[in-house]
Amino acid sequence: MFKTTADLLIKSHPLRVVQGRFFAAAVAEPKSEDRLQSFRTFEADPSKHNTNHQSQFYKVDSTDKKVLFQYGGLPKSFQIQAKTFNETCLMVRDPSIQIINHLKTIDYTQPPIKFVLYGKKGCGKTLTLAHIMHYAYKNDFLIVHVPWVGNWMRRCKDTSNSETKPGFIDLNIDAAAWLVHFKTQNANILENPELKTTIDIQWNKRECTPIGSSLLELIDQGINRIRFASNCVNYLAEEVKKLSQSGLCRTLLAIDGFNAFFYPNTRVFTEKKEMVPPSRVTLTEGFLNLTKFDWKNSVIVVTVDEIAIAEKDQISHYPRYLLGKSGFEHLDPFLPVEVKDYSEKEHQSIMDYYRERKWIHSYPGQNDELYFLSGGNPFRLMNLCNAL
Amino acid sequence: MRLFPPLAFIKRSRAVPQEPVPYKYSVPLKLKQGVSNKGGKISEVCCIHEMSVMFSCLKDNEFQQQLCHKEVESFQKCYTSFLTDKNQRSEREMKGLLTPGEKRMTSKQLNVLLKKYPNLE
Amino acid sequence: MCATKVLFSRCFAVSKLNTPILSYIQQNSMSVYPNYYIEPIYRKETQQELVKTGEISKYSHIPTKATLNGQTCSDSYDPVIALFTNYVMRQGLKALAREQMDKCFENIKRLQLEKYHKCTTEEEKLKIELDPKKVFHEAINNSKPLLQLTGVKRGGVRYQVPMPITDRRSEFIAMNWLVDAGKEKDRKVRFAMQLARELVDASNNTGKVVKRKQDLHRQCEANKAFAHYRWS
Amino acid sequence: MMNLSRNIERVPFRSIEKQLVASYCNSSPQTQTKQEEFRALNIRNVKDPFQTRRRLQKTAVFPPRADQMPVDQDWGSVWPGPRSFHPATVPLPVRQGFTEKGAPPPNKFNNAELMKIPNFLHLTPPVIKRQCEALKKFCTPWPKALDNEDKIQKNFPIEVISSDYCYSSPTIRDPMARIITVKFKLASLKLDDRARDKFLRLVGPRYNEENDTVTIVTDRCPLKKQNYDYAMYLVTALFHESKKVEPWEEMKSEADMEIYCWENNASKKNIEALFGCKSEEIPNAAEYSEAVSHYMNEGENDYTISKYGEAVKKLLKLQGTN
Repeated sequence: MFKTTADLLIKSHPLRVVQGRFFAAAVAEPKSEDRLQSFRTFEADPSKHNTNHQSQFYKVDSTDKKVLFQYGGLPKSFQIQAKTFNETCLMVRDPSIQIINHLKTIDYTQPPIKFVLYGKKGCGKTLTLAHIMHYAYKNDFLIVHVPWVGNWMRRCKDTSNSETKPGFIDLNIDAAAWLVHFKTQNANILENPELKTTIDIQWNKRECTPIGSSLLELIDQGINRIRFASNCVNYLAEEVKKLSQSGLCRTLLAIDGFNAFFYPNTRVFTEKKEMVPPSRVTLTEGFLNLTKFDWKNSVIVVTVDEIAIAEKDQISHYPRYLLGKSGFEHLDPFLPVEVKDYSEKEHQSIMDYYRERKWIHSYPGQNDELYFLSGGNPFRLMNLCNAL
Repeated sequence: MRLFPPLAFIKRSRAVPQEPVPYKYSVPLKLKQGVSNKGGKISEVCCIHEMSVMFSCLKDNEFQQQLCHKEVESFQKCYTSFLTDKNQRSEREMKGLLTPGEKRMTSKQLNVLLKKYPNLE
Repeated sequence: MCATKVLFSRCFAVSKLNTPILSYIQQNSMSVYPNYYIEPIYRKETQQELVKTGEISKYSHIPTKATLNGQTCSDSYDPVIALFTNYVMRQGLKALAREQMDKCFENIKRLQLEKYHKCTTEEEKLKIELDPKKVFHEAINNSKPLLQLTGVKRGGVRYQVPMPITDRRSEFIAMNWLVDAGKEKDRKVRFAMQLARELVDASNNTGKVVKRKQDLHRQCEANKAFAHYRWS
Repeated sequence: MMNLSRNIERVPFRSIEKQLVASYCNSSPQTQTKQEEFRALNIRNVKDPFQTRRRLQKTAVFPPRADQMPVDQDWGSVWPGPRSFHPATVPLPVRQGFTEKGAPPPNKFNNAELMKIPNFLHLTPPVIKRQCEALKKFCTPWPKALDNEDKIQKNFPIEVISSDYCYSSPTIRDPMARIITVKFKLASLKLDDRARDKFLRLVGPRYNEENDTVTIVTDRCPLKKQNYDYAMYLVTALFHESKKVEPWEEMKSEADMEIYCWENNASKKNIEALFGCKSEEIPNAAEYSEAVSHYMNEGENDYTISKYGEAVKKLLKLQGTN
């Protein structure tokens, strides 16, 4: 269930420590106390982050982390790092500040605005999304978060034929796991008694969720009766839409690896071993429904990622290629936000952070050498620093 | 045979050697001015005393090496000095330099010595 | 007669001219380089030293072998670790060996940092060595044996004779023991992880390898009576 | 016995040899008078070892004709027709051919290089002038109104090119003479976009984009006239066929489009649905449509994508944070 964008990288691109012949200039490094301020910010509330905090680290509260990312949402390698460092710190970077600023200013009575995060492999799209989610959590958004769509389309737990829709495939265990994830993320908001279902849902002859029962009941129904989990997700999506429309809650839809919904090849198979396109997976329907324009009081942030699709097609990291024609038309007009490689300042900052956490031991010219070797790519830098 | 009886006569006369067979020298009958290259090896036994001292210390301390720092060091020092000594000596021997007072000499050294004081012709 | 003399001398002159070409053809058994190529000097310190002493001019026109891709002037380079990587390597898979070593160092750091964060007092924290390279060197140092047992045949009986060994040899044995210890593991545990544990243990003077060293010393002690049976 | 007899025979010969050698040695002071001649040792006693070879009598070669040519001769009658190069006839110091660096090229005599290349020595300016004068009486004057290229282009849009061949051979029909080349500007047909597209698909590679010219070459028929008629037929057929709209042409869907056209794509429908009004009424929609078309047609790169982002920001009235 873990979201593993960056982890998949290890398989797809086995990174080797490139030990080239080059001459690193010795740079006199300032003392760590002077720089402590420059790479760390004590502003733990993401809603107060602005461009002044750029390329600084802030600590995510452990309770927040537990609520938001207990069932996925952070790359596995990042989780390991966080465990080793004994704290979870995120860097305040340009794309997340941009989006958070937009979130502060946009008119929520209008249809939702779609932000698409894109960037090369291992650039930090997922962590940017995590930062935005943290902001949303702090500002009492209802968070509809899919940790990694690739987990459904490329390594689903089980498949079964849908009972309600002929020809469709249910991923019930995955759906139930997602419901649990949704429930933990929004535990506070779901306690609000005003969040009620608007239609009668007849599961089968005996079981039904009557109109006016709370959302929690609907979710619990999905979790307890795993057979209905996929349908439950779709109903939940519809309900969330209606509730936001009526102004009872403000919703952030965050989907990581959104392009997997539009990539024609999946690893979901029917009983006859035929491949199922994503459009025939029940879960797809609910989330594509959520990414339409026909509701309001909400905002949509999705990431498109090369790793969500098969390795042979990982050619470009741009959204039009990854989404395909249908995906692009589904999202259009959206606001593309690029997550770039580290700038020099960000690189300096993360190197200081690593040193402060006693993760690497410095030698003269280390920063320049590593910036050169990693090419500014955060994931590659992390791998390079592992051995130092 | 009938045609040339004189030839048969000649053959018979050749069967008897007329003068004594000359001696063939495989080597000249005098002493060489050198010796052949056969090496006598130097004994490898060394540092027996230091080793036994170290062993007794190690045994006393349950083989905790760091407690017998001094003994270990002296043993290693002995061995390294032995090795350097050996190397130096073999180097001298290879070059054929003579060490005054040395009783065991290599073939090379002996050759040098013999060249200086050759056998009488 | 005179003409032949002239002819000979000419031939000689020609062969004299050809000597560099001939020596180019001479090669070191399997090496791609002719034997007059010298090893590259890739460390900055040595280069600077040569510049200081002025010996650099000597090297300026000598053909030099290309640097291997594992050799770098970066400060992260450590010749002992490079040597150890070569001992870890099997079937020439250098890239794999290097990857394993990198992972091993990562694991050492994680193990040590975990301990570090568990400590409550500053003094305890100071005791923990966080630099994986220092841990590695300490581990090698602690697992170096002092002696070695060699079989010597005397009167038809084979005796195990304790022999003093050189530093290089003892370093080799220590490294080999560490690699062996890394391989001696459960099927599910990765080599890098096991090696990291062994290195940390050895640096604390505990663990399999240090025990193996002590066992060897014990055996040597038991056989010390044969010590004078060496060669000759 | 045999051996013995042979030995006996040999003896007198040996003595003769000895005598010869002796006589040679003794005779040397006598022959001192002929000092220039090199005396060779003649052991076998051959009478005349050195035979002088008889010399070949060379036929006399006349000097080249070019040397005696007067300066004011009529070159046209010396070299009246096409002919390969002849060094004795051409009074020019021409040189041709490759040599090693520094050396001058070989001269005209015995020069195969000069004979290989075609020459135009029969087409000197005075000769051409003379021939033109002779041909003049067969020509009509050029129309005065057609004094520049534009007028020619406008009044005679179709250019027909063919070749006639005239030389002395048993037949006057050269197979190359039947080829007809027709050239015209596509713009002169005044086609609309759809018809132009169809026309281009029909002519295929015969259209040159750079100068907007269609070139049709016909050489199927045996006669020039037939080929000309066929070319004219082709031009007519192409024109009318491209004007015609077939029923299957209406089935052309968006997937068949070569270029992305925002007007008939989902993007337009999307924003119309989003704003609930026609696309013309939405502010900044024009810029947005342009950005989308650019993005789709030029391919994805950092520039087009940022342009698209800017356009979306304006369309959705988002405040720029940068």
